[in-house]
Amino acid sequence: MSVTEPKTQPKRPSGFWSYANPVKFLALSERILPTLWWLSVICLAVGLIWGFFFTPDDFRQGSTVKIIYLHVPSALMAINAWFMMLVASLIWIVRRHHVSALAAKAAAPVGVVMTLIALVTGAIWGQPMWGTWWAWDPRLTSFLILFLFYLGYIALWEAIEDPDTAADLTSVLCLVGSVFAVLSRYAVNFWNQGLHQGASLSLDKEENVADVFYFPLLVAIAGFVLLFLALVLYRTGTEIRLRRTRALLAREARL
Amino acid sequence: MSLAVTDLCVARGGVPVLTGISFDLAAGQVLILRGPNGSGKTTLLRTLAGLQPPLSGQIEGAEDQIAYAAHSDGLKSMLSVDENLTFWAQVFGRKDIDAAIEAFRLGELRRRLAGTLSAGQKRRLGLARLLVTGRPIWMLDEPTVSLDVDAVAMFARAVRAHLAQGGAALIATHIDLGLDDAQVLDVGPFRASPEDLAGASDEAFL
Amino acid sequence: MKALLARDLALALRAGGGFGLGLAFFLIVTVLVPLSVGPQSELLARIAPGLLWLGALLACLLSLDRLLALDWEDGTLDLLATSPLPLEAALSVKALAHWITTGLPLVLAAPVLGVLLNLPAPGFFWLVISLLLGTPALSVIGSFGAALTVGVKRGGLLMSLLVLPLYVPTLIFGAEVARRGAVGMETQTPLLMLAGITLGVIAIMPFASAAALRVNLR
Amino acid sequence: MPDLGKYADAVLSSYAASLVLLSLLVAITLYQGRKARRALEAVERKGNDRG
Repeated sequence: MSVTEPKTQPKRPSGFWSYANPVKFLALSERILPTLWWLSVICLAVGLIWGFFFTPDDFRQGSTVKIIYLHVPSALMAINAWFMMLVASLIWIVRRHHVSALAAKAAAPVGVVMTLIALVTGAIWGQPMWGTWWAWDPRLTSFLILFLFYLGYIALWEAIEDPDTAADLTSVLCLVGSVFAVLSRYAVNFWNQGLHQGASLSLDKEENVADVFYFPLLVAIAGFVLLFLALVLYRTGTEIRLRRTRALLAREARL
Repeated sequence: MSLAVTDLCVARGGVPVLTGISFDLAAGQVLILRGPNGSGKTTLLRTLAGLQPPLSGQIEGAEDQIAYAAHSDGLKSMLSVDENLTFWAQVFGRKDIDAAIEAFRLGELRRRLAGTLSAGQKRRLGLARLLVTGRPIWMLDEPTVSLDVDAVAMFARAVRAHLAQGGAALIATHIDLGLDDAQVLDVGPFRASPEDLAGASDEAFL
Repeated sequence: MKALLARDLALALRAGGGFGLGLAFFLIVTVLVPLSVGPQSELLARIAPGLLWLGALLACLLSLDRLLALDWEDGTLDLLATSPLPLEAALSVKALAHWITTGLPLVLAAPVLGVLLNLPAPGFFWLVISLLLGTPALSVIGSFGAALTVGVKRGGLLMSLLVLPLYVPTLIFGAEVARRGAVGMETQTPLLMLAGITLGVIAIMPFASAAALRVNLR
Repeated sequence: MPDLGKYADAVLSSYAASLVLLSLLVAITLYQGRKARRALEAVERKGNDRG
């Protein structure tokens, strides 16, 4: 009665979704990670060195304009990392691919560091520009709130022992958090208007920066994107290994 | 009213504990679950009650039919016996609690706060809760813990009365309840082998 | 649903139910503020709307861990999940009970505490209105945090970490209404935003909370 | 070294802080990755020895 019938091998998904299999994912990431590391280092080095040494000063902001090569890419990645976590959480909820949930977990600390860099460089830039380390500028405030969201997300992952429960709960939090993060963004915009004028100098000048600043900035952004990808791939691999270790130990305990 | 379970596989913490469980439970029948601690009886009951999804297999006829009673009775110590029972009756869309009070001889305790009851009295109150739900299938996880001999007999009578009215019961217990026509399901042979991980969350990583 | 509401209210009012703790906390915080920032009445009048909002928010937060934890420990949530009452409804009712026992007293106490902080006369009306509109959202968002962390032992601190960022939009618009009202500015826009948030949250949040609770009950 | 003018402190400290944060992240990531790899290998080896 207790004999289980021999199961027919379930059809393996092919194409993109086949990389949702942890083993295949690990093999793939092993193959492309070295290239990715090198590319990101090269792009970062080129972009930052170009920006730091070979671009002129801005006529209003002076040499502080060089900070945009760090600030803009990290701010972009801070938001994109959360967006990537949102997509990964949705994939986990809908298709229940473990790699997806672990990728979201792996991306969170990277997002935190990106947010932190954006905040720190923003504050340092604001010091000479606004005469104060911290102004409750809507953008800076939004990033501070995003930072809090990241902390909560990571804390929830850490607090729950069962990996599937943790993946489910953090996914729900990520979804709800995304809605509230957008709401907060609007709320903060509204809130600061009422108090004082917006900053006379905006930190994000992508739209109207001159080409001299624009091209090294693009290279730096590419570097940050590649570094983010490399870090997330590598960290996802780490999470998969930890999870596999756990599964093996659990099986051993049952034998 | 009947419960049909086909080739059910249940998991605890992402690991299968019982597989290939099949049984039918018709009106008037009682099924006793036996098996050592940790064999998955509680997990099976929780799955049947709809608290957790099965890994595979079908459960038919469980929807809105089950009154579940676990180790903790969901009693509030700052509410009286009456209030506790009335609350659960209302949640299940019913009013009458007298029959339940009667069956578990709680009449003298009606005004007492549940927090002041002894462990056995609390347990009786928890079991009386089953009666007020009006649900046909009782699923009981070790219902006789902290009950004395008299109270166990009281409980057995309540089960028999429930069966006589066309109810059914699924009871995980170690002791003999003295129910004559009880079928027994030993979960031991259904324990999942450590290698069998079909559908478990660990499967993808092994 | 009525039964659950009545039970939660009765439990909150009886001994050990914790009713009034939030209120006491609100009072103490309000008393401590002048002690920490100084007694100048102009300064207090200026910061009073925001402080009262923050105090109410924290008082609300503090009482959240009772929202589900007690029912979790004694198995009530298991039994509720197997009852005909959908978890979404059960959680909405529990949030409502939380609001009646915590939020509503805060709203009623706020004008009294406003006197202590020298709140300008036109501000009282708007303070009460904004709290009346905003505190339900705090309770509902809080029930989501409670549902997420109900399975975590000593999850109170974690819950604060999760819930406080979610409180940001409500706090901003709510305090903005009170602040603008106190200085006689128009309050319509933030008031509408606050009402929108509260309504949206009441409509949608119970589904997220129930999803989280189901995961925890597994 | 370009002339950073009166903002030299701001620019240099931005770069220093960012690079420190990034290298910390990379270092921690690599450390955790190596540790996980070693742990997994140990468990896998044990499993292979037995069967």
